[in-house]
Amino acid sequence: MDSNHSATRRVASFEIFYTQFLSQDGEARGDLPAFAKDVEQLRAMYQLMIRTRAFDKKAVALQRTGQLGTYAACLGQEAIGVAIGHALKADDVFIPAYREYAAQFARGVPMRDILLYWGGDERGMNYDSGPSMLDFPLSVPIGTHVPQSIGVGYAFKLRKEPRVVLVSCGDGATSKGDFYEAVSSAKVWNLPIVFLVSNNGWAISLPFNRQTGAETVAQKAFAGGMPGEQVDGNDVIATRFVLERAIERARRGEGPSLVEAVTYRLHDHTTADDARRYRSAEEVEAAWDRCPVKRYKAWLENSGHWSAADEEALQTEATATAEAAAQEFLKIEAQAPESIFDHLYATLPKTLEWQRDEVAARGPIAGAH
Amino acid sequence: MDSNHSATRRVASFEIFYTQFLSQDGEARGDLPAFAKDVEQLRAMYQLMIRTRAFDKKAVALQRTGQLGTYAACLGQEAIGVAIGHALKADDVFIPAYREYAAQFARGVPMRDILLYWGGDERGMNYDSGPSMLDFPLSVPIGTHVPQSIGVGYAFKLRKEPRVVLVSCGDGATSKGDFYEAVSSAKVWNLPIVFLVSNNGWAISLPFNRQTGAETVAQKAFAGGMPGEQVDGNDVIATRFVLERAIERARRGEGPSLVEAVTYRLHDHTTADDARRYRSAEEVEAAWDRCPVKRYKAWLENSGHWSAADEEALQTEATATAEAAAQEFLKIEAQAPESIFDHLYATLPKTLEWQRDEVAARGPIAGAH
Amino acid sequence: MAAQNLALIEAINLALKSEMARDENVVVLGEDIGRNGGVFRATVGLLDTFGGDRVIDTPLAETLVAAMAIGLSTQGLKPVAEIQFSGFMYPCVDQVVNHATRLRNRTRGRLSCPMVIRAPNGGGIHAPEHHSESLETTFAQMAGLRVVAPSNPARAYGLLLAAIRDPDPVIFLEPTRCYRLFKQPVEDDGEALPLDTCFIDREGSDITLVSWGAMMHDTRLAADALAEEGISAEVVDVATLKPLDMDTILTSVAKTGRCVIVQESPRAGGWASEIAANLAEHGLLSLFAPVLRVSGYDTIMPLARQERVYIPDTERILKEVRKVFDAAPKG
Amino acid sequence: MAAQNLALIEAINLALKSEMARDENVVVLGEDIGRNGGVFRATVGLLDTFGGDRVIDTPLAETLVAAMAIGLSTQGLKPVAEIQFSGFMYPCVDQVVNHATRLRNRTRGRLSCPMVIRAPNGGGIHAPEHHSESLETTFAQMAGLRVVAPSNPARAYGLLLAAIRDPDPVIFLEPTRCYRLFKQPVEDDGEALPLDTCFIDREGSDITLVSWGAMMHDTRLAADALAEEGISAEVVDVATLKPLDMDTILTSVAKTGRCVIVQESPRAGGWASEIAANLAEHGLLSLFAPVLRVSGYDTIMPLARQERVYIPDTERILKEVRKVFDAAPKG
Ligand SMILES: Cc1ncc(C[n+]2csc(CCOP(=O)(O)OP(=O)(O)O)c2C)c(N)n1
Ligand SMILES: Cc1ncc(C[n+]2csc(CCOP(=O)(O)OP(=O)(O)O)c2C)c(N)n1
Ligand SMILES: [Mg+2]
Ligand SMILES: [Mg+2]
Repeated sequence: MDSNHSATRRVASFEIFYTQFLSQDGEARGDLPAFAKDVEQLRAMYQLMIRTRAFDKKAVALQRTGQLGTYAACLGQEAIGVAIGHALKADDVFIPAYREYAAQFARGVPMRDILLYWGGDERGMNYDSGPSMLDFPLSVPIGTHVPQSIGVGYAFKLRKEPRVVLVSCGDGATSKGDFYEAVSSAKVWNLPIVFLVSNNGWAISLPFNRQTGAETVAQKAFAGGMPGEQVDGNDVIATRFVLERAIERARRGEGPSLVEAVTYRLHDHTTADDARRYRSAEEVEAAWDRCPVKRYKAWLENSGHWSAADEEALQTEATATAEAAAQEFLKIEAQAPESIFDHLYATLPKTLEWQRDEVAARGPIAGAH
Repeated sequence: MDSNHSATRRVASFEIFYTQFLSQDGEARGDLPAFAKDVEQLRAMYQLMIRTRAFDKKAVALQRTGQLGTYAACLGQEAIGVAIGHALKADDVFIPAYREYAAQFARGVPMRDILLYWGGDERGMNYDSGPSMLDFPLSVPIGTHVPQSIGVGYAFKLRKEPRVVLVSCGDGATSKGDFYEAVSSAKVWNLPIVFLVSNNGWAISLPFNRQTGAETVAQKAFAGGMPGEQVDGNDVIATRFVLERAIERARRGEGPSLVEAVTYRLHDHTTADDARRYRSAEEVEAAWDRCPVKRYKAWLENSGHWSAADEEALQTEATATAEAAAQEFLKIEAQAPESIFDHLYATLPKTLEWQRDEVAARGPIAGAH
Repeated sequence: MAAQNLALIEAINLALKSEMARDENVVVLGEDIGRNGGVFRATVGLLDTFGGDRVIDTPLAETLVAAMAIGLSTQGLKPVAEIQFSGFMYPCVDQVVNHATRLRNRTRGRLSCPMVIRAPNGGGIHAPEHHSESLETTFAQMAGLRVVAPSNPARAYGLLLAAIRDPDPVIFLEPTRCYRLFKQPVEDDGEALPLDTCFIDREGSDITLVSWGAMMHDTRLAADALAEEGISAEVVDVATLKPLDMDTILTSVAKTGRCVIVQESPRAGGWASEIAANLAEHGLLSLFAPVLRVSGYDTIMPLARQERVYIPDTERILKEVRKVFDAAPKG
Repeated sequence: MAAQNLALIEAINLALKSEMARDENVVVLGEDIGRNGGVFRATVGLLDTFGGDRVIDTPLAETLVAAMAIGLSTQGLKPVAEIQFSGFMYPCVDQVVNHATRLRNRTRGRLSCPMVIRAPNGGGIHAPEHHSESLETTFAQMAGLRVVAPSNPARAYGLLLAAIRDPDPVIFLEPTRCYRLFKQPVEDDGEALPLDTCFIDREGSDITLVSWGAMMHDTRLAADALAEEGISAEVVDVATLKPLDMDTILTSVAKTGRCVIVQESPRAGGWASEIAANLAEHGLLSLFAPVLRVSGYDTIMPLARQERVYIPDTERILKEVRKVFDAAPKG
């Protein structure tokens, strides 16, 4: 841009900020947010992180032994889920992508449901307890759920309810038109929405620098005139702080914003993927140094909030919890074959009854379970 | 954004510039671009502007008298079309929206073809002379043509041809996902594309400030990490200057960019619309003061490049040219009814021959022409 | 309340007004539906009566319109979205099929999408390119959805009320060229029509003519012409295309032994084929003659000058009816 | 060149390699098709052989993929786009129907879109949600398009070559669960198969079984089972779904007098209905019995545990065949 030309003047400018409290080695920088004074909360956040990691490990093991379908691990991204889970209020609505299991657990989704879902059973989306009853099931068609947040946020605004919707997606999703149709319009109605993008550097095999020409995801917020910011998504303190700030701003009626949580996917994309085809061992190894668990644990320990005994007890409990969920999942009875008609419409149209009857008459099918 | 927090640092910043050479009253500001030294070009630009306005008037008149279908006038936006027409090279490709008739005329589209198109005849898209033979027909489904530019630009790059694609759309189109999928990705391949958005303040009845939360269209470029800038789209000198700069930058391999040409739609949206329903007479009247013709004419006259005699001759010629095009349009023979099968496939599949035969056997249909 | 004589577009407007007054959860959304009252004026007056919170002008983004309706519907609102022309509904397809139709099923009934997407459908008004397409089959294929295509003002009113009150997503396709073609007494009685039953538009004994939407008009004219020749045509209006009530059609064909189906959309893969396939399965033994379809051609919808070449008319309907009687003469 | 024994996915890969070597204008594009070689490995090795300019990893944006293919095709290139699963093709629909299928018609032949969009189609591999849909009818409805659904490696090879060389847009739907189900000798002879003729997969005289794509496999098994009972089934593979070659099917039905059509997609509005409708129109007099359709149910495709409840199998095919013989016994 030939900006010095006398016929040219600057009409707008924009900035992107990045927030990090805990360094890679678990050193704190700056004044920590208020919630960091509450040791019980700090410990709860860590516990959720570890339970999630244990769950993740168990789910992968189930898949590897043929007891679960394709599974998308959240290894390395647990801090984001924990931050969401702690930042949202009970009557907010969460519209998740598929790697925020920690947030779903925090909101009441039983671990069993996540296994059921990836095990190929619709009942894994019938979250029936706690705040998650209000939440959307995860969306496999990437990014398509993002504009649905506009309708949810609009409903809150219309009813003057002080509620917020948080919708999350990955960096890959930010290439989809659906994402932008939401971003472009959210501020038109000044809706109480937080767009959270977990930028883990990869969309299956596509690195972020081939995904878009943009340097950051955060700047995509400007397409809608919203604030956009980056946070270290492997720093659970920073992520919770930034998300809470965005959520409470939205709740106060100050409108939508976009948060880019910079993280890294330590696992293959899913259990059906082999990431060694497209990224180097060195890259992954280096990313382990930025692992959210390691850093948070170091800081908790250094701050005197966590002990080796705590750790041992938690690890044992987390493994047992994941194991129990797995057993619950493995023991669940199959749905009746004709259940495929149960929730097609509120009431099955009579023209479809013969189809249900045919299925019911046939009984169990080999290969269905 | 709590940008002063010690845990927070700035990681990126962006600016939008606005360019205007000719003030509303036709006063020049700053050093004019080099092309402004070529009086013949300056006069040609004015001539094209006036011919386009005369055409537009004739087209509206044809519609009002039942001789043309719905027509989208370009009144008030002629400078943009003129600038495009003069900025593109013959072997560049233009993918137009529907109000840049001036550009289409400059590239060789006969006025008759535009009338045929709005008259409901496919032959109005068979541009068969000059650079326009390479161009796309206009796209009625708003914004859907924009990502097609990615394929065209990619082909140029693949073949190492020094060609550029210019794709234009309106402010309304910038709400469509299609627009963003192109903007987000163009720089991934550093493609030779210029995205031109004619922001005329309205998308039918929706004003720009209800179209998006963004303050400018230009900033939407940042979603793709591209440069974005604003220009006074009613200043033909500035618009051509800015477009040429963007086009030549793209041609040199320096990648895509987005230009927002700020203008105003002086006419109803189309002849099927009544803009009085949704905007005030005062607003429209004020916009007439910014009319691109008035301003350019004043400057040309003050600069001694244009006389009253020139004006009179041009007006007469322009009216006659539009009239001649109208006559040509009105006299054109109907396509044969079975021509609806002529270009369905390269060769009509034999399973469809009976349908064509049925139509051919039936002969002319009442109401078809 | 006395019946008013209304055009179809006015009946749509009346149904919207009536239901918005009755149920404060009903909201309308779409492009240019507020101050402008909709490009066809279906939403005229709603903004003034119900305010900008419930009458939502959206940005120019059809995926967003569908997605927003989904979001609204999950929160207990009843969104009625307008798409300006059915040819611009394609960007809604992904949202409808991958989300709206299946949210109830996915969550085993926990969440659902009671929403309506309305659009004018079909050609015949000399509109610009892409403004004259017929989209019913695109949607009628989708499980978990209802598709409705009314053919006259009274049915438009009653079916739109039913669509809004239905607990599942409904695609509501209005016959563009019938918007102002004729008027009919419509009573604003708040009575919904059933969403799963064909209408017997006219009783007859010699042949069953089946159609829906705008083509019903030409089908009625064809029945008139046949009546003059002494042929008694039963006319079935399949206004509720999906789920499809074949019982009514089969009962009619069992009586008449002959059937011609009339649709405006291209022939291949149209809803006429679905009906004919059901007849080939369940009605074969009652059929005296082949089931014939009158349809648009398998071409791109021509621009305005040739649209009448494409759209079936009474002459084409009668031609196919004659073929049926040639194959199986009356009496 | 000697024939190699190949699985269907390998035949696809071979056709791509072969045609990219033969014609430098062929480019492939899609998500994860480059270094990763495609989620099903259809494009393995192409990046190394043909380089990153011609093997284009795209951002995660299906509308863009379709639109980019359109743009490339207008410039004399021959794009072959991959969509990872057919359930993610919906965002391509608008670009395909509103642009690709009609650019030739709109410009009276001046511009055209010789392009292919490939995707795996159908269920049966226990894949996650939205990975098992059947999309053929969504596209087969569209005028100006070709839709191809091969059922074995040799046809996949020959039809993909034909699709790439065709001057018009082609949707190429590959049977996901047959990708590695069986192998077959495939010769890399560069010979394309015709795009407008059904294959007589097996000759027979008592009944015509019609299918395409993955369901061909079960249909062949059903024919085997019938042969053991002394029933001779003619099996027709409608691999080129659109435009539809009814002649071959009608000729077969004229011979056998009985027909069952097998499809995986939901029943209502599926391509089986189109075929049955044509039989009801042109084949009525040769039919001894109703035309029956075996299909997926009119439900959302169930998640993996129940997918076998939904997908037709040999047992369901045989059940309908028996109904046909009950209605019109052999002999
Ligand atoms: C619309 C759509 N296209 C393609 C896919 C296949 N797919 C599943 S995940 C994925 C990558 C997603 O990347 P990102 O959004 O960054 O999320 P991440 O997996 O990294 O968490 C792709 C291409 C899909 N599920 N949906
Ligand atoms: C996809 C789509 N949706 C809706 C329409 C109807 N429509 C035609 S023009 C228009 C407004 C376009 O506004 P803008 O892009 O600003 O262009 P302008 O008319 O102002 O030049 C609308 C909504 C359409 N043609 N295509
Ligand atoms: Mg990612
Ligand atoms: Mg505009």
